[in-house]
Amino acid sequence: DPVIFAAASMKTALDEIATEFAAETGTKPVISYAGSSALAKQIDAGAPADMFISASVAWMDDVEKAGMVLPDSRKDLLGNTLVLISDSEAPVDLPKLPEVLGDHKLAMALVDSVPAGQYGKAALTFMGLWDKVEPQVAQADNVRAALALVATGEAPYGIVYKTDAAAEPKVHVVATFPEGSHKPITYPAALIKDGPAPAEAKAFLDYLGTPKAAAIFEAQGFEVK
Amino acid sequence: MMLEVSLTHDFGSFAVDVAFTAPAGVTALFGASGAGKTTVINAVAGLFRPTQGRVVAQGEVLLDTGRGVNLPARRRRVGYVFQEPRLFPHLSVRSNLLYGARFAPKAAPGPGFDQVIEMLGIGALLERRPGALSGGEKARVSIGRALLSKPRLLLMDEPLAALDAARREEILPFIERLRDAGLPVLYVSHSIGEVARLASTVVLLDAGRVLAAGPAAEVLSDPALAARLGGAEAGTVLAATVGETAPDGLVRLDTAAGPVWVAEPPGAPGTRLRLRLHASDVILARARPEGLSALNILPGIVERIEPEPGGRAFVRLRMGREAVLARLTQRSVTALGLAPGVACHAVLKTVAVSRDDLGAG
Amino acid sequence: MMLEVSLTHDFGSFAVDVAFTAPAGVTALFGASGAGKTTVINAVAGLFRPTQGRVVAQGEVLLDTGRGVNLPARRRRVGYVFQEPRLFPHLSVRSNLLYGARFAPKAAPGPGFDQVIEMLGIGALLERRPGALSGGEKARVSIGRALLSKPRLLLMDEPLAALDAARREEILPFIERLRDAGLPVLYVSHSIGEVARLASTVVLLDAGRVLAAGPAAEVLSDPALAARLGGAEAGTVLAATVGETAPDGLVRLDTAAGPVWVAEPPGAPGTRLRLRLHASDVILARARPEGLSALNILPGIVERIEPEPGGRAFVRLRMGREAVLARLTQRSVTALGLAPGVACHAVLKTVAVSRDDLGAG
Amino acid sequence: MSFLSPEEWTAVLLSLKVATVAVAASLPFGIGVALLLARSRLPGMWLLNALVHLPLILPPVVTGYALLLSFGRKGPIGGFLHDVFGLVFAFRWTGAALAAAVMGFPLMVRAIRLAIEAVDPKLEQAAATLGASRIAVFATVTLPLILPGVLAGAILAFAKAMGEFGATITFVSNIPGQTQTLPSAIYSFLQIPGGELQAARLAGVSVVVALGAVLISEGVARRVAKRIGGA
Amino acid sequence: MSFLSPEEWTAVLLSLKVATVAVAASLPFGIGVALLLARSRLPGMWLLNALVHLPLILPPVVTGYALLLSFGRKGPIGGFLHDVFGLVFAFRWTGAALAAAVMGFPLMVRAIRLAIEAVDPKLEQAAATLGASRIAVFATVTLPLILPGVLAGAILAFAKAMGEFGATITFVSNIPGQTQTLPSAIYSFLQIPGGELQAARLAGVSVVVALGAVLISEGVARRVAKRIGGA
Ligand SMILES: Nc1ncnc2c1ncn2[C@@H]1O[C@H](COP(=O)(O)OP(=O)(O)OP(=O)(O)O)[C@@H](O)[C@H]1O
Ligand SMILES: Nc1ncnc2c1ncn2[C@@H]1O[C@H](COP(=O)(O)OP(=O)(O)OP(=O)(O)O)[C@@H](O)[C@H]1O
Ligand SMILES: [Mg+2]
Ligand SMILES: [Mg+2]
Repeated sequence: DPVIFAAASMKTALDEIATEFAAETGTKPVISYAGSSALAKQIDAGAPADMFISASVAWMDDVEKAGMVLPDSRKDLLGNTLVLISDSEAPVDLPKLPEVLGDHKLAMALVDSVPAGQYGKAALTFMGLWDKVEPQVAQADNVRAALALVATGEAPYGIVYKTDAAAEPKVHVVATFPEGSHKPITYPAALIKDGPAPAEAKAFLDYLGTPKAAAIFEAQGFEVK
Repeated sequence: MMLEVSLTHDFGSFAVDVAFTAPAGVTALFGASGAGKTTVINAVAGLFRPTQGRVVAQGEVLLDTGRGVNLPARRRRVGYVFQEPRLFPHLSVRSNLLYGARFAPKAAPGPGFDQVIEMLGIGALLERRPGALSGGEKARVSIGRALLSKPRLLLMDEPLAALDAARREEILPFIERLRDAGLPVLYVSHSIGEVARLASTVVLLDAGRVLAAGPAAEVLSDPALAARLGGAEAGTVLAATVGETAPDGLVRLDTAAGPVWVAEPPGAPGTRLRLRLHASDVILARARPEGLSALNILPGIVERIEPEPGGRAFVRLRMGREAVLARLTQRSVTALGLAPGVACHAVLKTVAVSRDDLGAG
Repeated sequence: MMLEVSLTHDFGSFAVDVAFTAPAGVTALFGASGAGKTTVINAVAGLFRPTQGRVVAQGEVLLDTGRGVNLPARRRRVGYVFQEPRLFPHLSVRSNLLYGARFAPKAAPGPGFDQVIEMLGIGALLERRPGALSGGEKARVSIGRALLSKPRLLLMDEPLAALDAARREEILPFIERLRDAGLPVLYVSHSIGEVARLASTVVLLDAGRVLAAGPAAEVLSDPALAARLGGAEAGTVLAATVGETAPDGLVRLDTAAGPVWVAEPPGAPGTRLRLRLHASDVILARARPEGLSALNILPGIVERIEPEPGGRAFVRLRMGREAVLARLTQRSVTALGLAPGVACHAVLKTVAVSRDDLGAG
Repeated sequence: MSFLSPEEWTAVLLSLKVATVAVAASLPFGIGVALLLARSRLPGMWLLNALVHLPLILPPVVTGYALLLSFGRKGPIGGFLHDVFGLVFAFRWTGAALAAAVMGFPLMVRAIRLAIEAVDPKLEQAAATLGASRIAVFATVTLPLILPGVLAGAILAFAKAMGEFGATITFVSNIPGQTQTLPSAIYSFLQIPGGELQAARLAGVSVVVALGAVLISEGVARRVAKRIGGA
Repeated sequence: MSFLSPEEWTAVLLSLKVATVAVAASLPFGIGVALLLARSRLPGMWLLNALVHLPLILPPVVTGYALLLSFGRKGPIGGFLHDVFGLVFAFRWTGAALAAAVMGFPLMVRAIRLAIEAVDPKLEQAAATLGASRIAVFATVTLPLILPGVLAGAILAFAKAMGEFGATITFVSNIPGQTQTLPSAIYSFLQIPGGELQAARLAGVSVVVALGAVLISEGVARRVAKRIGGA
């Protein structure tokens, strides 16, 4: 069976698609979910993976640079949107964020290393807000943890992906970052050399592009590219 | 009654059922290895709770399982010299010795630190840890620790077993003085000498039961018990008063049985003493013997003859208020024609009375 | 020489400098608490490595710091009865006893299991853990464990200190038998009785030094050392052969000093024994006394008189090959007109010779 | 140290502070809980035992999440502590210390408990016959005797605190100067391609600092043990 | 158990297998290293001591990454073991066991070492005078006496193994049926929107299973200790 290394945030959608795929083809993809960085390093170290779906362009680049990607198999699979969330419903005018925030915390993923954090920092910088909010930023090690900080009321505001915000009833999307404010959020996928089941993996990658799969992704809030 | 002990307990493989009372002074627990001596002492100390038991010391109920009384060990204020030293390994000898003092009432009476370390000869060890002590040194520190806790009751489980005769000789008078100052002592020993010297009361244990209990003089001179105590150790204890000291250094002790000259310096004239006469040391003669090196010749009347296996016999000689036990061969009994009512003389060497046989009265 | 020991070591607060050699048999280490006895034994066992030292047992060099030889303890095959029992707490009494046997060469001689537990009276304890034993029971198991390891050399550090007289009486003959079977024994004891009975050689230690070392009879009857051994314990050891048994059960022992009647059953006629006469038990008389209960009257010549403090004196009486030590008052010495060369009689009670005073030859 | 950026230097000091405070503050509780587990015959002890083991058994993230839910500003305990004592853990170094203490607690308790179970009750009995109260027995006999175990427990907990990351970042996130400890900084570097060298450098610092502390305490422990052993 | 999906059920069993194998395989080494650290006077011991503490001091991710680099298929040790013994750790359950063993090792060693240091050398001396070789002394005296410590160490390591996640997921990834242990599964759920409940459910399973194992071993340890204590 094909072994898929996928960013942990895709679990819900990907599990559903894999079940569908298995029902149709009889092949059940084995999916290992972890942080993109860990997966990329494992692939570099010779992990028996057929496919890599990264939450970060940088880590896919890293794997590609290491020569592990099957030529021409890489494609941008999904996109996502960055949103400001809060535990209250009142919409926020993004340029007013520093005032709204006051001396409270703004939860983000690690701004220098985790993609959601990097995108968020880029967007805030673009809007000229970063310097003002930086001291207030509480960085979590991943988006989900940042979300949890808002959901538990520790931090009144947070910057996460739309996909994360959608599933958490305790938080509300109070603003959406404009498209040009940061590099497009992209989830690249590629086939990996020397995997145990290259043919089936190729079939699954193709399947991810089908409307059926797209519908499942979109239901989770992803943008299908 | 200073001390009242009764306890029953079943260890499965061993059952204890002991009861005795003892007046002031030293109460000796005597008995073979495994007889239950330590078990009794532990119950008195509050370290062992028997199924049923009652311990009253100096009027205070320490344990009464029937009434649910069980004073914790720390409130019993016993000074316990354990059979094994049980010193605190992390504390210096000095800290070990001083351990109990801080928990004792300031006003409580008790021997002083300098006096105790002097008597035990442990002055040079004070800064050492127990790990660097010899067996006998540990035993001595352990005695000191108990003494310095200002106890109301002293429990000593073979305290002198690891010590040489000379050292023992220095410690025994100290215990005598504590006893005479009114400190009750429960004392375990395998040495009849120590027991005879110290104890007012002897409790003879055997396999968890009391075989005999009563005044020391009575229990120790009981011909029926003599064999069990070790025949060679049987003897009588006489009350004596120190008399004149002769120019040659010998001292006369006056007893109800007559004067006994001894060589050991027993104290000032008038001091009351307990004089132990070993039955094996007493020679009997019908006529008053002359030209013997033995100085003490006491007249008496044969009261009772108790044959002993091995061709020997114990002969009890009545001498006024007192009685003296002699251990002879049956051959001598026959040769001398001894029988109840016969008058004869007990011959005793002055030097046969050793320091060990003289206890403070 | 069966055993050759020399060692020097400085503990800082205490320095040892000991050297002695000993022939086959039991070598007793005697000395006050803290004299260095355990230190010496530990060096022989290989548990303590002195700065300088040499230990040779039965021709085998166990330790020679000069030549860098230091046989590890496990190869020395000593049976060590420690001063404190040191039983394995996690093993049953049986497993403790059998511990050493499996490491010993199968063919090595040694007492049997049943014999040992019978002699020590520990048959009922076999399935218990050491934690549930009394102090004396632990001591006995510890003796058994050492005996059953089939040692080539037995080291016993106060093995009987925690035991009652009766039990001691059962163990001593066993050690005598082992000695007579050729097992060398290094024996520490504070009891002169035990030492006199067992030891062929006595090493007297004091503050880490050898005060005297030599044949037991010599060291023990040395009037100059008598006080140090405890004057009350001084005495002579006579070689004796068991003679006839009289109808009344008394047994005659033939010694070079004359016949001595004793009440204790010492073995079959012809058996060679060691007979210990306590100096304090010996009465002297110029004329042969009559009508005394004392049966043993040995003629001799005064050889030497050693005054002792406290108005006493040790008198050595020459009797052919042997000598007997008597302890009297100076008053008696004067009264009897004793002086070197004077003929007199030593009077000794039959019952004064206890089982403790008869050792296998 | 120009080898470290000022921010990293702050993280190093913060890590040391967090680990030290975590160990120091949890030690009394560790000893108390170890005593209960070793000695108490109360029926609920298995539950306490289970509770103590939890941070070991659960992934750190879960522990961190649980801490967030209970000790957070709106959590039941956190709210109470804040209202009554003015104690705030959220986004503070104190929260990092709490997380580190919780994560190290099972290790600490186990070592101390092991030491307590090895204490010879006969010595405590001896102290009791000499008149010492339970507390005095503990302070003068038990505690000195278990000191090597207490030190071992403290060392384990300290080392753990120096390396703790999952629960800490989940609970108090990563605020430079406040809650960014060394492990968070290391983790950050590992999340960016090519950051391995930087991560390795910080890991090296962590190893030097933490091991230094550990080895020094070892030395102390050894001396203590020797002192108790005699000589 | 319909409460768990087949995949989760697999993860539970895998976790138990991994933890058991990790503890069983590392125990001999743990005892050996503890012995060395407690007894050896060799000069290099501080280094061994430092090495043992490393997995505690470093963030688990770093340990996992170090394992990946050295025991991976392309790593120096991994390559050697593969070529010579045919042993593969990378992305196998064996790798998860290795990671768990490494992470639990400091805890195991410390507990055992503490127990060794508490053994009365007089008993070992007694065994030596009775003719026992060093090995025999160890097997018949030391080992039985430190058994409570060994069990405590094993319990700690087992609990740790049941909760280990950072090093494992970094080293052997999170492949269902192969390397997906309970903590990895919990992690997966925590990474997706709305996965908290699922994660809590699995955490509950983890607690029940691991605590069950821990409490049972505790019982065993207690009995062992009692047996040694006598009576
Ligand atoms: N490690 C040590 N450091 C300092 N002194 C020591 C050490 N070990 C023993 N000693 C001292 O050496 C002396 C001799 O000790 P040893 O145990 O040999 O005495 P011993 O003759 O066996 O005495 P005992 O009859 O009391 O057992 C003692 O004074 C003891 O305090
Ligand atoms: N926990 C226990 N379980 C079973 N038997 C025990 C236990 N404790 C003591 N005993 C037994 O009780 C008996 C009495 O023990 P105790 O310690 O009182 O003897 P003792 O008279 O002090 O003997 P010793 O002179 O040898 O010290 C012994 O036979 C001992 O084996
Ligand atoms: Mg006893
Ligand atoms: Mg000694």
